Amino acid sequence: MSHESPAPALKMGLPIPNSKLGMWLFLGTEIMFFTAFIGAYLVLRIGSPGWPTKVEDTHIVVEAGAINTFVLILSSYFVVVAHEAMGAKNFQKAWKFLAFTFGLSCLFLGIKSYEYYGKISHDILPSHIAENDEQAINKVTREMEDVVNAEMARLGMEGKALEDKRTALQAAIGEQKGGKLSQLQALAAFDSEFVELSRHARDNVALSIPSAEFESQRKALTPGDKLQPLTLHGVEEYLKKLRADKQFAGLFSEVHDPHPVPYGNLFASTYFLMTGFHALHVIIGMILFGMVLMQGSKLDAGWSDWIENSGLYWHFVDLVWIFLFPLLYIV
Amino acid sequence: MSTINPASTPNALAHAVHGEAAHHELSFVRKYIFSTDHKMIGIQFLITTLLMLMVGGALALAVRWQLAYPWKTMPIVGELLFAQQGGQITPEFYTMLFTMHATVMIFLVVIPVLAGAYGNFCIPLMIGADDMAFPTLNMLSYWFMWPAIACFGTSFFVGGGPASGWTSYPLLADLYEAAPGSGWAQNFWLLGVTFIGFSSMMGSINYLTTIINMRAPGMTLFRMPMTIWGMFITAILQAFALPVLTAAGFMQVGDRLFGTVFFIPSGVVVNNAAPTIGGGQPLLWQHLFWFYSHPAVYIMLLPAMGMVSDMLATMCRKPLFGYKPMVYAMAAIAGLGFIVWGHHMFTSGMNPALGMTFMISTMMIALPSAIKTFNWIGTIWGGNIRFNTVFLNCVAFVSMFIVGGLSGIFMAAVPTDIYFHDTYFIVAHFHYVLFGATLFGVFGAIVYWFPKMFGRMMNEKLGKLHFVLTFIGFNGTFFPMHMLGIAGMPRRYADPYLHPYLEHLQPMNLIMTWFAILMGVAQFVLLANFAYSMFLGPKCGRNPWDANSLEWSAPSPPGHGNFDIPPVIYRGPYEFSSPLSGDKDFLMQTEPPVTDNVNDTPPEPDDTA
Amino acid sequence: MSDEHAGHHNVNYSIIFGFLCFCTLMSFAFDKMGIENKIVLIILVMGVAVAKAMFVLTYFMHLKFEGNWKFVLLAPTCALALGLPLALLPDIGVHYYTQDVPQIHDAVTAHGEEADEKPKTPEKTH
Amino acid sequence: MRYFWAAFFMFWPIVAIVIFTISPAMNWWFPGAGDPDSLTKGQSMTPLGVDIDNLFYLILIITSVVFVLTHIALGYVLFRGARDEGKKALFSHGSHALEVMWTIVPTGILIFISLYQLDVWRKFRVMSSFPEAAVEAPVAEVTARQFEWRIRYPAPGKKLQLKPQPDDLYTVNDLHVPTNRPVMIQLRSEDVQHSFFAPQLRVKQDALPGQVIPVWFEVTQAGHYQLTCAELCGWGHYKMKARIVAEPQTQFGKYLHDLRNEQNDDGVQDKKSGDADDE
Ligand code: HEA
Ligand code: HEA
Ligand code: CUA
Ligand SMILES: [Cu+2]
Repeated sequence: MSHESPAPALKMGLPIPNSKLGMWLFLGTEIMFFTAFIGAYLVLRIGSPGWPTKVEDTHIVVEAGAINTFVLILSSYFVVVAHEAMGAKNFQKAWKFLAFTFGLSCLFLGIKSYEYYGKISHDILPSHIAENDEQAINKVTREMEDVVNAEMARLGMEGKALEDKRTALQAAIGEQKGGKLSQLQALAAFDSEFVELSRHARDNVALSIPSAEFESQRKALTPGDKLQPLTLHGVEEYLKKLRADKQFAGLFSEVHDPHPVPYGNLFASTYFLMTGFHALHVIIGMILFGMVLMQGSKLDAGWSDWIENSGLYWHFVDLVWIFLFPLLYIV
Repeated sequence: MSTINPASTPNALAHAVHGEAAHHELSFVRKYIFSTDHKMIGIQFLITTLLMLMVGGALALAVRWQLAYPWKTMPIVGELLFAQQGGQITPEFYTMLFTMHATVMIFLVVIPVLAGAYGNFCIPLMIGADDMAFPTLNMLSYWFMWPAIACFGTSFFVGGGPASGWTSYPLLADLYEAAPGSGWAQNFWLLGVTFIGFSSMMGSINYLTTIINMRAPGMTLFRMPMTIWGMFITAILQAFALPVLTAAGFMQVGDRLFGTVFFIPSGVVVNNAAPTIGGGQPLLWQHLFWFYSHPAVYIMLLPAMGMVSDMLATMCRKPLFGYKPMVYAMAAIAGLGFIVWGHHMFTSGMNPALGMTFMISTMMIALPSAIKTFNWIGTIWGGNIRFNTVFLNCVAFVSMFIVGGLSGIFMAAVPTDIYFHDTYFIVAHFHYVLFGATLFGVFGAIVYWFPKMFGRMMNEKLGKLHFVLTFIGFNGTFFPMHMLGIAGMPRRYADPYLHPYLEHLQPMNLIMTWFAILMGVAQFVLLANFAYSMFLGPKCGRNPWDANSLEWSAPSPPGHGNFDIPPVIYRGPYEFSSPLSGDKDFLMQTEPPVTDNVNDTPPEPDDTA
Repeated sequence: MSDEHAGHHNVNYSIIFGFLCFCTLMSFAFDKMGIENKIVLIILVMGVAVAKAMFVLTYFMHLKFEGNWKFVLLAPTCALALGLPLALLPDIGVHYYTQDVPQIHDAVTAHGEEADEKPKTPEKTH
Repeated sequence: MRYFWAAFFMFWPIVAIVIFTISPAMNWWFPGAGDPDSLTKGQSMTPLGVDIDNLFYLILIITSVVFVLTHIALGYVLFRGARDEGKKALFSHGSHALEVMWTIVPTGILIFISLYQLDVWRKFRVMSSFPEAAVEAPVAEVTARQFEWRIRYPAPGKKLQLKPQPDDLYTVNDLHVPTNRPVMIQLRSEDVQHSFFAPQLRVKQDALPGQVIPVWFEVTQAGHYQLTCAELCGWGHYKMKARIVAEPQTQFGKYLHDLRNEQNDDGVQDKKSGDADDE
């Protein structure tokens, strides 16, 4: 690509190619882009007393983050080596190193998805997280309801409303449907546990007024009712008890432990925002390198600038991660 | 896939001559639609933005209609558009009107007309390059405007239109329940802003690279015309400020679509919906938004300042007064522009100490503006003025900018801003700077560079008519807004007269509306002049204005590759009426130091190059 | 011309790489050491991160070998990148006015304080 | 024609100044208390508002002078340019002395304005300089919501609490405050952002969801004042109309008392027993 032309004596501007200058300017804009995210994260975090940091709240895996840092650094290293090889006109070597880089970025995304999977399976998603006891209890009942609903639909109970399905469930148990019977009975038992819990949760005002007052009020309202004030701890115990019950095995996989995390949603929002946009940049980098790799043996000196500039970009992606790692995983 | 070899680029001749020879006639599509030629892209931007000006103006007139005749059937369009409401503007519709008016005017008119149209057209021509550094990126930057237009267009029709003003403050903009009906419209609006952001981003990186690296031999930084300086500094502003808006936009999209809670505090009950779970803070958006949008107001001004400086010097036949101070002033405006954004938030519940800091920096930004203003007046002083359309528009620019800038001082002072914030005083201020300054500058630029764009002159009579009508209409519409503001009329009110203390202002609003209609009519003169002159205007030579800068040494319109002789620059752009220039009163930047009897026609292209 | 300048500077990239890995290990170790004092931890890990960043910038991104334009480009960027969070801090990070959000109520109740705290009065903030 | 254009640019600033001068007389000016024809027309009814007005007039004078001078200068250069038709233009690249002068003079002016106003801002917003009397006993909590103002007073003799109390008193779009003493309200928003704007009192403060923002003012004249919303809050933004009633302390006390009676009146018992049950 670089056809020779006599360098004019009066060449104005910087002694670097346009493409490189453009790339650096672009990186400048990228810095501002991530500044907005990271800056917002920092100030939001400082402004939120009790930001979740414990592993049981955030399910952050430091090891995964550290390994990923290593993976990115290694891939960055391969990029510089590849660029060096290009300079030495050793194109096959360069190709090979870039292939390593590509592989490593796949690995990075793999580890990232593993982490995401962990988050998702614990339901650490924006607006999914209960931030106080009440929301946690509500979430449990909501999830139990979903389980009941889905199970009933799966077992062939027709009808839209839960009530209809319940009637169908009772009928099915009455019909004694062979092998399904135990399943049906388990479901029915589960359902009645859910009904009790949800009624309990609905009538439960213990969380919003001082308990002494609640007691007196409740006595006045429903004398003789067996409902006791519901606490998060109570619900946890209750779930533990149910989970131990062989009968319900399997039904509980959908229900998460009630676990309020103040500012959990904001945490999840910032976490996914930053890592998500970082991952997007990784993917773009992979496309840039993929285009080089597609040249196969046709790779030649003409790609040198391309590799240098995508390399710059890649190091920037690495840089962002270098900051994200301590900020998200450690501090 | 390497890049343009930098070594070859300044050598425009090699390119131009070889290029022209080996050049095939481009197909219509490649030449006029998917063109990578910066001049064509510039013209595309210009025509698109002029059309958008009509759209934005029509929306403004609808706003004005409601303010003059609240709840009266809109003439003509009323029955067409919303017959079911008896042709009335509903409050929701009114909100959408001013939101889209501002969106169209800012994102689809002023920013693209300055950076997109004139940035593209002028930069390579004025620094002596054959094209932009990245022509394909340049083409993309134009074509990314269309998805944005499509998105903004769509947001008119899905739901009730975006309903939170161009500032899009959460939670009104963040929660579906807060503005029922605006639902997807707001999402499309955000998408549109993102697209226009990409477009500007590509443009600014391109401009920066081009200006830094592709100047012709001899074109040192301090020989660049002010237009280039304006574009350069604007591009810097854009490159650093815009990503923040894009980021904030993504955060708002996240809040709206993916359940994130950046701007949503907990426990907020909107429109009887369940309390939000939240955890975020609404003020964060305001900070991030204004971090971009304050620099953006200078993005909407600096290129016009640059162009006006050039035009004034040319029409006064006089060197620009204080070239270097002008450059430094621009840089200072840009630098300070980054640290004043908080002045939009004085009453928002921000930390008062922060408010003080922002107040002081805002006050300071008037300084470089002062330098600019006085230098313009200094430029006119003692000039041999050509009172043509270009000059008149430029003087209007200066005069209107003073008014707009001075009203800014009232708002920069926090205590008075407590009263003026979100009243029509603000509306008066920014129309004076945005329309009064920037658009008058653009009207001047249209006439000034028209010969270079199309090889024909625009009609002077029509041009002056347009100018006078617009000037009168403009002041008639917007000057009284200061009074409305002092009288305490809040902005974004569909029906201010509901409030007894504003009732008596209706006649005034009525007069303003008629002035606005006059101004609208005036724009047809511009359109007519533009269309007529494009095909029928008198042909002109290379340098119809006897100007100095490089673009006037190229043919009108310049061919592919711009220059038929490789420009070499020997002096600054403002050597008008120099004692060295002999009989003429100008010395082009390309003229070699010895200046005996050199005339305007350039030497024949040298084939040996 | 791109060909020649690529090989110019003889950096031993492996050493840089080794150093970067070492830094990563350090951050990891700091985390595992269970440092009680948050501030110390932050200073340590951010210090390591900055060091890593400098290495990537100077060597991998060749900034060591670039002309002075790097300062012109990067200095304003860094100033803005640091300035933005700093400017956000007084408003978002610190609350001048009383925050009235459930998370804070919960925290207050959890610490056994009176649930009906008074509105933050001017004296208190000062 | 050349002179015409020079005159054209001088004509409009004259019109502008004329409009500004007649504005107060035409009632295109600050809203004041009471009916528009009264003597207090256009005058703020709070000490802080008077400060703001004074600052406004100060800036108005400064900017007017700048406006007039710049336009005289502009007119002068235009007329000279029109007269010197065909003369070769002055060849000058600028003047350092002038440049320095017109940098320093505005700097001085701007620094003066900046410092001069700080005090008003401090009084209005910095909580530690709020008047003691206002802070001691906030009058009410004002909660903005789409599209009304909800007002919560503490029961007579009690202090306003952050959380609603069972004996609090409520009204909508009708805020009563005592005159001639600094009063403070706690401003909050239930949904989106709003802005508490009392034009005659020159008070404006956004209501932020999730935050409680104290606002203080002191009304010196009894009467009815406007309360509007100045931050776009949805389609009904324009109709968040409410009033502030300023009345002497005794009357204000009576108002609260009546309000309580009204609120506790279940329609069955007679008025007197309403008073009895707060023992
Ligand atoms: C091109 C666009 C543009 C420009 C150039 C400016 C320029 C300025 N603006 Fe403006 N502004 C806007 C566009 C612009 N603005 C917009 C769109 C909004 C509203 C956004 C929205 O809410 O929707 C806004 C809002 C806005 C606000 C917020 C008001 C509010 O909402 O409460 C403030 C407050 O400080 C402000 C101040 C200023 C100042 C101090 C300048 C200064 O740069 C002006 C400097 C110029 C001069 C001062 C004149 C020339 C100088 C002299 C003649 C020298 C002598 C002068 C003195 C000694 C005083 N502007
Ligand atoms: C560059 C920016 C720009 C420009 C040029 C204009 C131009 C105009 N604006 Fe602008 N305006 C804004 C930017 C701009 N505005 C912004 C940012 C806001 C704030 C929005 C918000 O609050 O969120 C605003 C708000 C705003 C309001 C306040 C609304 C409110 O708060 O309630 C008003 C009211 O009068 C108004 C009027 C006008 C008028 C009459 C024009 C005129 O100058 C327009 C003149 C042009 C024409 C009239 C076009 C001529 C063409 C035709 C007439 C053709 C008709 C075509 C067809 C029918 C197909 N604008
Ligand atoms: Cu409430 Cu506007
Ligand atoms: Cu601003």
